[in-house]
Amino acid sequence: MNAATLYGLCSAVLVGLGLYGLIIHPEPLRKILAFNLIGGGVFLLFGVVARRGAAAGFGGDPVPQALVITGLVVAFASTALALALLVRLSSEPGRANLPSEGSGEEPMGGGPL
Amino acid sequence: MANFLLAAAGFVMATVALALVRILRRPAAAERIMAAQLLGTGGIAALLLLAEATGVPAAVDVALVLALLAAFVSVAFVKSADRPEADAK
Amino acid sequence: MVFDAGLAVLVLGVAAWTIVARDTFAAVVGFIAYGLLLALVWVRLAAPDVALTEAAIGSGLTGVLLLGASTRVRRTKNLTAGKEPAAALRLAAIGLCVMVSAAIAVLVLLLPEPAPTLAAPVAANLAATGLGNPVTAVLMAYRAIDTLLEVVVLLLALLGVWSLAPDRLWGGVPGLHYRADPDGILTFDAQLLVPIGILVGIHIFWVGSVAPGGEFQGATILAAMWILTTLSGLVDTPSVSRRWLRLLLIAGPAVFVAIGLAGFAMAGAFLAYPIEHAKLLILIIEVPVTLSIAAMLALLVAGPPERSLHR
Amino acid sequence: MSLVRDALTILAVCAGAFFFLAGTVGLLRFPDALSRLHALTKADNLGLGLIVLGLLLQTEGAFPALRLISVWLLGLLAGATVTQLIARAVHPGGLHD
Repeated sequence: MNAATLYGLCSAVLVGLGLYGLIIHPEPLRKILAFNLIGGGVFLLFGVVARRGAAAGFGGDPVPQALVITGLVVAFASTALALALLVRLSSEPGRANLPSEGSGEEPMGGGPL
Repeated sequence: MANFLLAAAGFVMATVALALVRILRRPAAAERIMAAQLLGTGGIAALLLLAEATGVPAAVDVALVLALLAAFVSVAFVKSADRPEADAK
Repeated sequence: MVFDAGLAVLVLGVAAWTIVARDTFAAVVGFIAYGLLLALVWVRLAAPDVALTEAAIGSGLTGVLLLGASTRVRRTKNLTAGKEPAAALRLAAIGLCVMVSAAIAVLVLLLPEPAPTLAAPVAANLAATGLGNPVTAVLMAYRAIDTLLEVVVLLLALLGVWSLAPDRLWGGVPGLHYRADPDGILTFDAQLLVPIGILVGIHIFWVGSVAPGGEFQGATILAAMWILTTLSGLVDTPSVSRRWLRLLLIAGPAVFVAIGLAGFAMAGAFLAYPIEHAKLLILIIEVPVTLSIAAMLALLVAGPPERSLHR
Repeated sequence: MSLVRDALTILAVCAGAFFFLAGTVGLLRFPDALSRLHALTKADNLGLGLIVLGLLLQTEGAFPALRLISVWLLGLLAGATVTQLIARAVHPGGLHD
């Protein structure tokens, strides 16, 4: 077994761990963390594929590596959006009822506009 | 030489990991950031050793970025623990 | 090999900690450590470009984002008050996850030999781009459309974050205002670190054409330095309705699309570069794109507007 | 000449690794947060510094050497900031967490 296979197995366990956290944790922030953990595992799998494709004097196949760089940035953007939603949601006190007057404060996640 | 440097990198990471295991269990947030700082320094040292051992000079750049962001993350930590109230005038 | 095994165990240990930790803040610290260790793994997998991105975005910026969010969600009392899952659900989840892990592990062990690779075609066409770093060549030439769409995704995410502002703060100033303490360590830190950081960011961006590095990594460092100046209270975040800010955000994608369209005239396809000017055109795209990405990343961390425009 | 240089590198890196070990032992054994902080800074300042010193002996050219030294200086700055901030956080009258 070489190092690439070792990290491949590591990424398999990471995806499993992250998936478990995603299912089990009731808190949204922990779900976001777990989701990022899965992301790390998937990116690592790409890294393993890239490493195995080492050829032409490169240490790894540059195409999956470039994909991972793109993926990391997009993962950051979606995490930022998810966290902003979460913070906004948690700053709304008691969302069980609709606002009494139409003073601009729309209910979060309300019905169709 | 390469094997020695790789072994040194492994040793540094092992000692740091040992500290991490004990510290992460302690309750205070400050201690946790201490552990993260120790891991950061250990990671920087390991990266520098790896760069020389495996002949990947770019790993020094990774260490440079880590060192730069270590200070940044710690500042953000203290700021998040001590957030001033919003002055929404 | 022993080093790799130890590193893999460490990564798994930190990941498990992130899942099982009781305290959310502890889990966030665990996640930052996870990103840091993954950067080491990327170096071991001969992907220093990815290692740089992971260290900068995966560990650094995401860490700051999570730290801020974790304290704010905790402070406003937990909104879920969700119940702990039942034992049966827990067991079923463990079973499912073990199966998923096992399936991926089997796939890893059954990967085709010899591994398919695109390294040879990249190497064969590298000279045509005038670049020395194959990963940058893939990002900027062969798969430039992906990179363009990625910048658009960042912009859309930023619009999404901004649109979370309450109506009365629409177009206001994101984040909180931090007061500068002229004798404090933070002011000292920012004054010393920011110039060095900007230099390092430009260095990482510039070497990207020939060595590991590039626009995303450089932009992240620039973004981190911008956030540092606002955290230390030296500079306040601009309001999101400022015209120069919007121009800065749109400059990168606009130049990218413009040169892409010019590709029809110059080389007969969208985002095609004529060979003799390939490197120059890539550079003309990269500089504004880097600045735009830096601004987008910093504003994504700053969050939706929280202060009104009229102070 | 290169033998002497290699020997010096090994010596410096070993000393650096020793300080990382010392930092860990201190972090585990010392009774209160402030003295643990004191142990941590040893690993930061000396351990990393000695390893950089050892690696400097192996590098040629001004630019790689400058890069190594700047990594160390940035590490020092990060360590100094964290130490200050944490000391204030654990000190009564400072931040509580």
